[in-house]
Amino acid sequence: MANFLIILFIMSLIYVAKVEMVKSYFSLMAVQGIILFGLAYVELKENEIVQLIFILVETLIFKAIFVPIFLSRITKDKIHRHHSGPIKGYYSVLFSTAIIVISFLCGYMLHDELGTDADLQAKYFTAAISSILVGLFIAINNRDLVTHLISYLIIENGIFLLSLALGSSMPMFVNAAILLDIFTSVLIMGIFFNKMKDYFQNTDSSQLSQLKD
Amino acid sequence: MLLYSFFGLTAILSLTAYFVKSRNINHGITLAYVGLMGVLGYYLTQHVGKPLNIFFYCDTLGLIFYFILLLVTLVSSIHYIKFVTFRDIKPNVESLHNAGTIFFTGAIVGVLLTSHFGILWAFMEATTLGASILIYHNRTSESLEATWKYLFICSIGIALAFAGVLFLGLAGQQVRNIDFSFSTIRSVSTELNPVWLKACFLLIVTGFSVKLGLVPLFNVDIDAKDASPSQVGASLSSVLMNAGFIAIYRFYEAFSHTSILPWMNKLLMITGILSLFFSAVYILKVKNVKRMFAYSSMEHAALVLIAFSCGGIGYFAAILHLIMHSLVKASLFFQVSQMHRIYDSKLDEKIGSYLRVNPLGGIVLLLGFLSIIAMPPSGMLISELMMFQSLIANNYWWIAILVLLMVLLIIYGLAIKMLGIVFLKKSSASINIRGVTNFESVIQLVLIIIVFYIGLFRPEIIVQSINSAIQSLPS
Amino acid sequence: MVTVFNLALLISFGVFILPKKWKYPLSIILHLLLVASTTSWAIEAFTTDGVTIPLGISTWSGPVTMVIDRLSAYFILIINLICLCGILYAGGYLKPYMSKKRAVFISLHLFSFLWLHGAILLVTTMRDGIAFLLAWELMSLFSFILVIFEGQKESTLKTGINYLLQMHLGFALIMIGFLIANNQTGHLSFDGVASYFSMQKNILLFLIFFAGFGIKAGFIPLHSWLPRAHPAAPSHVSGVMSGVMIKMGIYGIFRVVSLLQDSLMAIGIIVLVIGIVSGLMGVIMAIMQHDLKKLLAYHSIENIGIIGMGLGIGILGKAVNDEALMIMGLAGALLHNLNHALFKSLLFFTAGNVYYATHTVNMDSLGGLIKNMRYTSIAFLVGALAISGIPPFNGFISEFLIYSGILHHLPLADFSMSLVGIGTLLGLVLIGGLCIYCFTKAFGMSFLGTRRSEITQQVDEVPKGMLIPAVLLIGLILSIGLRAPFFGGLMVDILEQLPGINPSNLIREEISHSLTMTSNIHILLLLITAGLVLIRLWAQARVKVTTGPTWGCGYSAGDFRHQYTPTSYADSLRQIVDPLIDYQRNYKSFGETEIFPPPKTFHTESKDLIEEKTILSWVNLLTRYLPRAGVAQSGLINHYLIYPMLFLLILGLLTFLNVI
Amino acid sequence: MLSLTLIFIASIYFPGIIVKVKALTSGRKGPGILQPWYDIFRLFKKGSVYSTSSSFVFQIGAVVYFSSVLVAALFIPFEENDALFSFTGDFILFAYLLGLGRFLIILSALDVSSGFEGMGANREAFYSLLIEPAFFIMFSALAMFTGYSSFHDIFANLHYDNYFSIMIAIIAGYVLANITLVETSRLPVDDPLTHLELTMVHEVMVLDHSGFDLALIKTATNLKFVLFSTLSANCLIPQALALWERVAIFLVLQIAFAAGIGWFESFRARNKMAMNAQYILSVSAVAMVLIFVIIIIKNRI
Repeated sequence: MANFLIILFIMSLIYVAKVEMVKSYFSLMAVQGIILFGLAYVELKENEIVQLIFILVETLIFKAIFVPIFLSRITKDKIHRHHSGPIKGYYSVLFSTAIIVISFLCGYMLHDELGTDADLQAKYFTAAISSILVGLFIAINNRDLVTHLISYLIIENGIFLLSLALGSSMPMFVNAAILLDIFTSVLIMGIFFNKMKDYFQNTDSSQLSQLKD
Repeated sequence: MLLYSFFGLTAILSLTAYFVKSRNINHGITLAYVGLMGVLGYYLTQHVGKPLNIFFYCDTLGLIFYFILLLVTLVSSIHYIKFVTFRDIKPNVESLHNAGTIFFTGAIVGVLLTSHFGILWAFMEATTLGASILIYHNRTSESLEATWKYLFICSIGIALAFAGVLFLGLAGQQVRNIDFSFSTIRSVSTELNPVWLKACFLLIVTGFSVKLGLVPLFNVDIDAKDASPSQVGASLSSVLMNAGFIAIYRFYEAFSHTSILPWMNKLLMITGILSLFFSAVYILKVKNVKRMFAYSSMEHAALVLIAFSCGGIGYFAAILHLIMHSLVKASLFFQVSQMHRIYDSKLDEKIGSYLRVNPLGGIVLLLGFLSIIAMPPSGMLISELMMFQSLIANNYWWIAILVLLMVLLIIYGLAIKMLGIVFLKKSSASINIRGVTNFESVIQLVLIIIVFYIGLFRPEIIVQSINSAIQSLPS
Repeated sequence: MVTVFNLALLISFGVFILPKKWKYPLSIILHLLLVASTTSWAIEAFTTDGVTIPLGISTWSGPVTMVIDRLSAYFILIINLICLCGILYAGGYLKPYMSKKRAVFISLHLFSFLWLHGAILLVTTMRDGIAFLLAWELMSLFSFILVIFEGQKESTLKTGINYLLQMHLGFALIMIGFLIANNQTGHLSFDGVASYFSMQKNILLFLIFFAGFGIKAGFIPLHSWLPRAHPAAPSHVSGVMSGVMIKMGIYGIFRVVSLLQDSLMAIGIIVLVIGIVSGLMGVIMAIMQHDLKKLLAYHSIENIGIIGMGLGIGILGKAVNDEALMIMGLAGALLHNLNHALFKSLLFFTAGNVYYATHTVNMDSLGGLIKNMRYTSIAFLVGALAISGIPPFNGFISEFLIYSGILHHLPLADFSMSLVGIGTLLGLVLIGGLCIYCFTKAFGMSFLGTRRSEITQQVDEVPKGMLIPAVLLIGLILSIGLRAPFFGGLMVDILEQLPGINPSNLIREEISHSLTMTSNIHILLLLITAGLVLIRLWAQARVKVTTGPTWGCGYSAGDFRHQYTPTSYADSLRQIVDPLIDYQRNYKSFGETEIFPPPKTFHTESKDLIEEKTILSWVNLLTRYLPRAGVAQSGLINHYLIYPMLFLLILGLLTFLNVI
Repeated sequence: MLSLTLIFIASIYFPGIIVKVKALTSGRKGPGILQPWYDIFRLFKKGSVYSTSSSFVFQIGAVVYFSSVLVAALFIPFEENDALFSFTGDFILFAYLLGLGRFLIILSALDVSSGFEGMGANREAFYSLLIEPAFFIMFSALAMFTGYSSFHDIFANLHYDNYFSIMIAIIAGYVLANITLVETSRLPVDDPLTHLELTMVHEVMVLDHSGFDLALIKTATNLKFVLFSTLSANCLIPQALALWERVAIFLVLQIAFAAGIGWFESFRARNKMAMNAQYILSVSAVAMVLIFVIIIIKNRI
């Protein structure tokens, strides 16, 4: 089950690389949220109920439902197609594939550093790293603010996967704080994003370059 | 318990400050908050070295930085009062700014006092949010851009840092199921798997570099200090820098008794030298005074890391340097806001013969210049001397020469611009004399004179507290 | 006395508060306080063998104590004398600025002048590393502020910054030297250096110190700040800087040399060669200048070179343990410090008078001042004769000591040493001849003949107050010339106290004998001259003495344009030293079809080839190409994410491959 | 005192002989031996004209020039301890005293603001700068050779025992003779009889001097001439002989020297100005040869 979901997640990453329409990003985010929920569910089946509810909130409510809707709300008018960066079309797909291969290599190399149930952890690990790197790659490759937000969320997903993989034993309210942080940062980014739209009619970040030396 | 109530009060006060639109009450709240910090400070002095509760404790380093925070916050809020009287600021902007100040300060207090890596991370994120509010103060396109960049890059950096924390968790989990408090990690650090510790530290340095304003994430930090009002720039380059340093320091200290110590030192050294190089390049290049000061903060952070990575007396030098840099750089940024009032420009070719226009301010700028280029009587001379001492003690000859060269270039760049501002007669300068207020300059002068005092007379209290702060590090 | 010293430095802050007209008197009083306290200590140190005075404050290296041995005391006396003359002179020189400049500039200037005095005093008396370094850097700092007194001019400010940077470099070198010693011995002080020398090879550490102190002293090729800073500074500052401040470099080198243990031969040769080169290049460059103060600045380099030669042969004397060579060399070097301080400050003050009266120091437009400024020109003439090492003045005495040291050694020298000796001798002779060449030019062109440009304003003698220091200095210059044995003995007493030097009575006899003869001859010379003057008066009283126009060799319409100019005077030398200087002529030659040519201009300048080759080329390279590396701050946010990614990947890879 | 008297005696007939010889070689009868001194005495009695642009420096220039040469004369020894002053390195003071005179004469030339005299002053300074090394090298070489470094001791200990030292004597004599020619500005460096100011060195400097001052200068020049010739004579006269023999040889040598100069000058043209620097430097080079000869003799190599 977990393996299947991980494969799915990685496929979604490849798909992210070739997205043309901003809308499809949002659906993709929702999909990833659901996948993450599935993974979390598989991981924490036998844990206590509070943890479960928390995960539920974090993944389904927040990642899968709130964020996509929020984003589609703030970008509803006239932003359909994002400005793709210097690396276009299938090249970017090739890149993200390469990144995924690299992260597989990483997972393989670090396999024996991992302790108990290394095999499963290695898979999570691979997915997480590839997600973070792909997120960074997208952010670097695109000049569009929405895409930047998306890439941030992808990186956050990767980190969530990492936390699953490493089964980190953070205290409850630290998790809460983390969730809150992500939440607020997305919120504030959204707000600024709106202001940005008012200021510079479209959302090409190359306009945000008056501060430089 | 008092600590929790402090954080609670922070939240309440910042909310009230946000909703109250009356100017006087607003500033009153800020000052009241500073008073509250004073109370907490007294409480902390009683509990040095003791855990305050499960997630917080107060060590000497935290205390030192706490009092610097107190001082800088006090001064900057006073300056903000002056600031709003000179600019016509909308009440809602002002109240948001005060709320942000309180929130930001509270977050930094959390960073300084926590004893838990997770919470450290959480408060770091909080500082980002608070800072972004402060940066957005001017509501110009510049500030908007700076805020966006700062927020975005910081969030990614913070995310990477969190990945680092998770690696630490992985390492801990392999030993036995442990919590993330400094003491626990330090006690078991020798058993932890060095690979994960390295991964953790690498990601932490990368993520928090944005707070210290170092390579690889320095860019947005510079922009933020440029586009925000000067007193915000002051706190960003003094207290936030300290916070970033203490964050890295916590991890370093926890791992410092393991086999990866040399590796960590090398990593910090590389980071420091890269940052020094870029700061030198840009100080030679920039035209904008605030950006120049931002780059000089970057330079000093780099020097701190270089000294710190040498170990031994370098630890002492690093912390001493941070203390003094916070005071000097804060006062310089405050002075910049006055210059901006007088000349209505941040470009150095439009600012000239400042000593003639505003003698006291000119003196402040001159002394500040002497301080940041580590000329006596500035104490930075002492800390840089110690830095070179530690470099030579480790036989890092080439690094010493490189650092010397870079520092000379930086001094050249700073001198050309700052002394030009102080003395040169610039034709393109348009002067509005009513911006001159000696009151502010006197405050800044006091800050600089503290640094001179430290440099000349070696105050015992500071020496002892630094020594006790670094005693847990390997000698 | 300690309280007096501290109080003087403390009250100095009052300069900022006082109203404008009280600032100068206050600073004079404070200078006097400093002079009184330190002079008393110095004299005590001469009578006893050394005093230590705790100042009652403590810095990062513990309590600050002044340790005054005879060497320090000697320098203290020089410092006090020159600084006092400087501040006395400043009173007149600053008068025009008092009204022009804002109060803060005046007070900053006076404050810095006082603290420069104090800092130099501290430099000579601190033995502990950190205190010494602090004092050293304070000295550089305040001299820098004094240099940029005219800081509103861009050229002046640039010069000042250049100066500041070079001083900082020197400071860094000295600091590293101390730290190396500290690293080995655990003492960050001159004692630490001494014990390092007894443990390790000396030459490396010595060279580091020599470079550090040499920048301050202005040895070629570390000299490039000097000919820029001195002309830029006001004259009393140039006088003090060139008179005492650059001597601090010599002082430091003396200290370090006195601690040396091994590889003396190599060190001696190095110092000697650098000294000879500095002396020759200094005076050659001086001859090429048009700017009077720049000419004097280059002469400072030349005199530092002479001191270096004395020092070098002194070290060599220690190496081949020939006492005469060692003592006479070192004594000559020491005495030349005093001499140079005297006549160089005298010359700078008189040059300042010229600037005060004519508002220019460009020799091409000067001339004939001797008629308007009689006393100034007499003072300058004395200074010129003294600096050219011409009897009966003081410059000759110190050079004579160095000469006679070499002459004592030559008969028993081996091959290499005899070559070294002859080389040094040759160097000194050439320097002497070039000095005569240079100062006949300097004096003749700026004071004799007639004015070389249309007289714009009436030139008058400066106020009497500005001549007082000159009188004082001339008195001392003559007294050294006529009382040489006393001063020679004094030098030997000073050297006696340094470790590893104990002069025998034989050498004392020798020195005092030859110096006594010299002084007697000087007196005789003066007497004969006076007698001849009387005879001449008597003779001319009995015949007809008239005045007429200068014999123009048949051409009667000559005017000031027909005079020799500084450039043409220097030209015959320029032709043989051409490869050593970067000489440039800027003019437009006559076109073939120009029947009625318009007025043309002709301008020559000689740049400092050594400076250009050693320093400027590198600095320009760095400052021009480094900013081009600034591509990181592109302003595009997606670039900003490349750096962390690269950072993570590269460092992760390096870690994985165990490179770091 | 003997040396002084000899110097004065020599200086009386020295210039006359040169003039006489030149006249005879050019087929003229020529003036009497003492004619130059008659001129000088006449000048002493004459009044003088001063340039309007001159100052007190011009007035004292000649006096200092003369007195410096006079004092320098007191250093010259002839026999056992008869030099008034003799101490280690006295030849340095000797040279620097002449330097003092030169300094002042140059200044007084510059004082009259005449282009010609400025040119002369410049040349004087330049040539003396170039010739001084020769003098110093030569005497320090002799110091190396004899082991003493004062005129008197040097000459007292010049023993020409082997042929090498004869070589020394020859070279030293040659160098000193050349130094004399340059210092007193005779041919081939300077032609005192030329009538074109542009080619003069020493004469053009004193164009504006007249009466007493001019007389002083001429006297000083003659004196200087004899000083140097005495030095070269001291190099050549063996110390072993009896006093009267040496005095005789001295006088003969002086006459021969003067005659030689006259002869030389009447058959040799002046150098091109550009050639002078090279010519003078070559003298110093020859002096350097002396050093190496001595290093070889003393086998220090």
